[in-house]
Amino acid sequence: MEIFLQQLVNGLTLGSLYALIAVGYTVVYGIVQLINFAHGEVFMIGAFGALATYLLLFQGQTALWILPIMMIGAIFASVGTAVLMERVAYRPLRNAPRLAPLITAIGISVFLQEFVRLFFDKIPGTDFPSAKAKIPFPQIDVVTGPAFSPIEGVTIQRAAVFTVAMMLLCAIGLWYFVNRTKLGRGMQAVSQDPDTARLMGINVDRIIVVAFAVGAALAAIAGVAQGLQITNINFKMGFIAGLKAFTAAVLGGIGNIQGAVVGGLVLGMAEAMITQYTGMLPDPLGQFGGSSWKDVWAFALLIVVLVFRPQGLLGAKVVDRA
Amino acid sequence: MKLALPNLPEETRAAHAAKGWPLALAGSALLLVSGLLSWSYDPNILGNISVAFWPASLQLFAMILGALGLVMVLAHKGPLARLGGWFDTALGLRALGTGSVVFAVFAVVAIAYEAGGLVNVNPGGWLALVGAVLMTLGARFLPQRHLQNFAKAKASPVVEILVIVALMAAVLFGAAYVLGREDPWIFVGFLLMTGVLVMAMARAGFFTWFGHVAQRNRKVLTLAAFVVAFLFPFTQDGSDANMSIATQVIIFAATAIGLNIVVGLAGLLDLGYIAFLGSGAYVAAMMSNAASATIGWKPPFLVVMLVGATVAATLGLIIGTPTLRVSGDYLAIVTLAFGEIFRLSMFNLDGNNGPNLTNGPNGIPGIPDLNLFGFDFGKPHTIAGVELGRFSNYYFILLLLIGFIILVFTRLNNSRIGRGWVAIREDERAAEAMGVNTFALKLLAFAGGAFLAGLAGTIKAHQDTATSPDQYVFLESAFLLAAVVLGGMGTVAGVLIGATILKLLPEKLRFFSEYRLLLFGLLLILMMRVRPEGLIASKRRQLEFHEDDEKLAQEIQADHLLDVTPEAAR
Amino acid sequence: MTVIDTNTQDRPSAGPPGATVLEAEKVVMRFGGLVAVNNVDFTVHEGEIVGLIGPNGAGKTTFFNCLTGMYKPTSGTVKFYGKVLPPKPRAVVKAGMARTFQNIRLFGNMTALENVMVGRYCRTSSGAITSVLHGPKFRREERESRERAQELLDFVGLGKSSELLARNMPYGDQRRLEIARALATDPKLILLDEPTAGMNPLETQQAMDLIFRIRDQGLAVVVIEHDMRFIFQLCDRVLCLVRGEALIWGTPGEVQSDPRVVEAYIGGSDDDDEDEDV
Amino acid sequence: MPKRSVVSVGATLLVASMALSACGSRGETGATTSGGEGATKVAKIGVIAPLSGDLAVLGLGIKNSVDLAIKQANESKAIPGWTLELAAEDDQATPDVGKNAATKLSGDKEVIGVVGTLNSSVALQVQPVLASASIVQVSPANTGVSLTKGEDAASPKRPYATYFRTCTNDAVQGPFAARYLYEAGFTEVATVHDKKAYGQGLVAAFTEEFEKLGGKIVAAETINPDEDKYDAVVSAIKPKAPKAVYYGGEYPNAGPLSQQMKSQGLNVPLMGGDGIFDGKFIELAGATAEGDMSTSVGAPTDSTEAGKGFLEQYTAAGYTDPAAAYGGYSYDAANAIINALKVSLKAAASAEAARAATVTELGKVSFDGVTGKVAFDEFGDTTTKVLTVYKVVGAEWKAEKSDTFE
Repeated sequence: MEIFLQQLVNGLTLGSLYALIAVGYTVVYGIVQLINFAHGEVFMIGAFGALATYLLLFQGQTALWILPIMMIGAIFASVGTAVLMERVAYRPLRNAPRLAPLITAIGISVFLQEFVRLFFDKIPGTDFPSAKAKIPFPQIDVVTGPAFSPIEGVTIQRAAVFTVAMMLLCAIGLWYFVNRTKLGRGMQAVSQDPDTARLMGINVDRIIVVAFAVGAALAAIAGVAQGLQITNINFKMGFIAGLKAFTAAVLGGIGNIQGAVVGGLVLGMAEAMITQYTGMLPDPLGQFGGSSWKDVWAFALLIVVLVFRPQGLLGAKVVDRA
Repeated sequence: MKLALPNLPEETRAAHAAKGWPLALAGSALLLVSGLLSWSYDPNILGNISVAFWPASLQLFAMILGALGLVMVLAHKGPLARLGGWFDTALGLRALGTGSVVFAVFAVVAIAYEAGGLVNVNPGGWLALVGAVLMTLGARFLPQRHLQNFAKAKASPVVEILVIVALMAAVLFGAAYVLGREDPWIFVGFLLMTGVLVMAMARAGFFTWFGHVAQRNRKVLTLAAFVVAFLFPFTQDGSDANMSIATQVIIFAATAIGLNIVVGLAGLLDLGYIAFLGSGAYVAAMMSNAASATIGWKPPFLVVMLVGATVAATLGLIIGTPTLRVSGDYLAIVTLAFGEIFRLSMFNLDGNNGPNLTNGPNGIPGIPDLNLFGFDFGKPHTIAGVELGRFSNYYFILLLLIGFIILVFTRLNNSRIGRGWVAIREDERAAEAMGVNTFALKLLAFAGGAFLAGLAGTIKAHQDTATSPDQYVFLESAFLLAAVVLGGMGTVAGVLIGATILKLLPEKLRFFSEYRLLLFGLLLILMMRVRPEGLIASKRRQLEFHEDDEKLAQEIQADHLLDVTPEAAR
Repeated sequence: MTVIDTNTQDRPSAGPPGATVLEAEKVVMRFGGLVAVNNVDFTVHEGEIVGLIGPNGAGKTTFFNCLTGMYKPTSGTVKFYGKVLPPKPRAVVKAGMARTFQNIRLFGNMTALENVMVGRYCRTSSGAITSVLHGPKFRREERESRERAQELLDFVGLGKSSELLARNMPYGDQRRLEIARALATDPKLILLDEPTAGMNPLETQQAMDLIFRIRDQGLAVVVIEHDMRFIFQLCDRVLCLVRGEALIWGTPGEVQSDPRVVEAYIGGSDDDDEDEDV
Repeated sequence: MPKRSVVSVGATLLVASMALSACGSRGETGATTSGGEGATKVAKIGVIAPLSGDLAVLGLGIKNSVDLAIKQANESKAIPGWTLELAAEDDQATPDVGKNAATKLSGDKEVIGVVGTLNSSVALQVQPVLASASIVQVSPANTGVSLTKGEDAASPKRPYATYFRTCTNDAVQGPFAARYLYEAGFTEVATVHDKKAYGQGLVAAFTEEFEKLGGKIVAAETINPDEDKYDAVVSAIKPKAPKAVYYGGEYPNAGPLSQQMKSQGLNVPLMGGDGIFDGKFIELAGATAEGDMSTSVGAPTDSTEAGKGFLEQYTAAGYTDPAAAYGGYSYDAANAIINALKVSLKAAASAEAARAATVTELGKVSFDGVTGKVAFDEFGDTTTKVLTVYKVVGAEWKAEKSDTFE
């Protein structure tokens, strides 16, 4: 039972992280039908943005009030990157054949990883460590530090609480933004029918930028959460996380914001449970379980969902992605 | 692609037309002569360019540029005017002039950088720059020509074949020369010169004509290309270093051509293609005589090749089945996930997690060299007085392989199956309504491409002497896709060039190896922005990426017209 | 469109009707709550040209798609030479039923000849291995396909445009090319979806001649058209669909003189254009 | 498009060269001596190591140390009639690149020996290339057992006669750690490794010895080195209540693992091999790294007189990069080759002709190096088996105990 509860906690934490990133895929996809493959890198840059803010302003300090400022730094870096990539790389390709944006996205992904790897320590006026190896992430009082154990045998990391809390906060904020603000309603209109929306006087270009920015902001928060949780960051952290988050978005129904959150949580939970319980299967099946195979199972899940239920759990905007 | 200088207004050009020709002539001559003078005092840099009347490296390149300039000037007006009736020498000279300026500036910078300051540049170097500038100026004043239709240009077959042979010989000589250069400046200088030459000749229309010639003499061209490729190891003077790179280029290119079936012909995006190369390599490794090989059965290598390719093709079928239900971006993601599953499985099947097949992350090392019909690939052999090392041996067998793969590609492309693929790419529902078995054809594309990659993989395992999961990461799939996209989808020549660029340049330009991936990412983004159809695009693809470009459509139509009368075209 | 005073006398006469080619019984097609086709009966005989008319949104193309296996009817049967075909376009083509599309769907970046050769796909069978080896079967089939395709291009009057890219051809030629591509599948029945849409009177006349010539080759033809004059000149029998139901099913004369047809057309003319091609 | 970028790059370079020319002067040559001493023949010692990328610090230390040994040999005219030169190649810590580097070196007729590689995985690909050209290879850092003993641990067979190493291998390091832990009272231990040759081999050797001593392995887990989160593994180990965790792998994973263990309430020390003996480990593991342990081959370089002398000479020679973990071993490796060359080159007509003789001679080398006695057994392994246990004290590695194994 403790094991189950422990994995529930692990799954919830992991799932919250996936959910935060998955929203970025889903929002952009819902509006421009583009799989922004480089979104994982936006997440990574968020983590580095937070680190840079910390190193520039607060090196050596651990007070809690620093955290919101780090998050602002993270959001600044992520949103800047996302908006820039939309403007420079994606927008000119809006009417190009579908292969073009996808390949561009791969290019951006590689470029951003390498850019951080090569130049993080060369930013003028700073004394940052080289990003060629893992960099320790700052530890902040209250949200990091010793784990607590509400039930015997179940430990909860403080950073995990932070992650889940941020996910809930963001989900509520996002719901409010989409349903209660003018911009948010504009986004909904564009995702329903861009041409009509344009005729109604909505600036579609602006809405698309907003979609990228919203996704990036959430990814930035995920980046900070990830840094606090595993206490180090590196330039490669975006690839697998992005792929998993995409899986989550598809699982929930891509284009559907609630779907992304649900998909993230389901995927996180599934991963934790698969790790725990497939390993307990009798041999030879048990050999294919445990943490070594969990990514294989996650990807297999992705394929199965794409093939048999491409509209995801909650249904997607576009059912047949032909 | 155009050089950035704006064209002169017609009036200005007309007013100065008379000055153009002598200026261009003087420029070309100066460029030619400059190579004979000393370019620097320092004898230790850039392969000694300090001695007069003994041109080396950069000087030689300048002379070649000058010589082409001279030919073009004389073809514009003068003894070679008959040639000028066919080629647009003015456009060609403009490109050549601008390119030569870039080259001369590059040379001057190279000298200044290597020897420590511009003071070290001798008159020869400056003269080259002056010559290039004069040529550019002159060319700008030259009037453009009205050209004749190349379709009607029927040179004697002997001349045509001679041109093919000369071009191929130039390719062979150039490749051997450039691969022998250790100095990155000279290496880049040579590439620059080649680029300028190709650009100038393309602008003059040479390659349009050559295209027609190639069409008429396809067999000769193919044969010549293979003879050149076959002769290449003999130019390496027994050294295996370049052959090692060459083998990697071929394996990469062979796999990319397989991928081109899936992406270029059938229009299905595959982001996990490296897994097929990997499965071939793993099968060969597991069935080899390596100490850690995990399968006891050791059949002859030809059987191993078949088994490896069949395993790959089976995986291809499995990866292909979702195409029944998903397509487009979703299919790309499915293939990506398959690729990751392959890598992780190879990583995990080490006896700790699952049966021991692959030795996990350590891979299978110590794969012995091939031994076919008593021919030991590990030992150097001496043929015609030239010692050919281990990699040369592999080079030859890989040459056979890529020849086979090119044959399969072109023949499938020109069959009902190839037409079916293109139809699916163009409009899948219409293809189906016309009786094309779309699902079976898509499966065939996946399985066929995978089969070819699997074949390449079996040889790769022996050539590498080891396999490990980290050779088959997503980035490698991206590289393969990039080779296809960079070179041009749906064409063989394009993929060959793309593969060569992506594999050769990082090897030769080690100083930027740190920035290799950064530039790779940038290249992908820029390619999609500027020239999404690739360097050598199939005309069809070019159209797809430029839906609105009416002029291009007309050009292509004109190309297709050939002998069709205007009335028929309406 | 509302003018239906067509002279139906001087059309080339068809021979006596032959065996039944296509027989649809009580075909119903529902999309959710919407009944697009309701209880329609329909037969086509050998050597016959049958017209399908009706105002916009009447369900003509949907009915077409039911006949050609693009849709599986909700209920009712479609028999081709007495057999129910599986609802797969490929099987339908193979059995001998070919079609064109309302919005032209050519393979734009293939040449005219290649487009027609794609139509030969289902009548050839060289596999990958034969194709690579250039075996005798492959060479024979390839030669025959090429010859047949060229023959068909000549037949529809595009013999000299075989090397043009389909997307660069004039509109009328694209329509004819689509017909040639459909004919390349060696059909016994060809279904033409608005073959004269957007054509000028001269081109329409040429299209009519072409359809007669196709009929004269022994094929049965089904035509969807808006142009009444065209339909009544062309067809042996006409089915008029209104709101998914068969309004009248008879000879051009009968249909033409039925007042309900005129009424249906006037009443339905402000509907949106039906855009449910496939 | 390529052209346009060339234009802009060219323009930038032009500006740069203008700047250069201000301080440049005519005739200033960048090249080194060509000719000059006339009669001496040239033999080259190659280096294959990561000179760029993540592990460049270690690689540059190797290159510089070899360079130092070569310079000293040339100054003292150790081999009359011959001048030694350095031929360094970057392997980027990647097998494929390393293989190309080896091919390039073996094509150079003047290359007679190679120091390298850093990574065992690269060595696997480099070995056959150098062996086929009879070029002797001495690694200062490979600890993979199979490199000298072959794949089959039960019946060791040396795969390549040209391969030697100056550091000990994992078959010694693992048991050494097992004894230390057992004697220190950690009788129940969980093991974790990253499935790579190094980590897996280390844990296997550790486990065998530890169980032989009577200790108990309570859990044996693996991680995927590409991953950052180890909560699955920690969750699996924690209920078994081990007194310590022995980790086979390298510091980029070990640091976070140590940190995550402790933040999830598994407060026991982590111990590893020389792969985690790096300052970066402590940085990544954070404040909770206190008490974690590692073993490393040899005595600490700065703990012996010879070692200190080497470090002084190294600094005096003006290298900007530190000698790093493998500097001393590289210096000894280069000197081992030079010692062999003293005999093999004596009567040789060319470097290429002396390659085979050098292999034989290297097997017989025996001298006192900066890391201890340098000599090789019949497999090419070093005969010196000194190891040291280090412990994190006050966020630094402190030598705890040095000993000779068996």
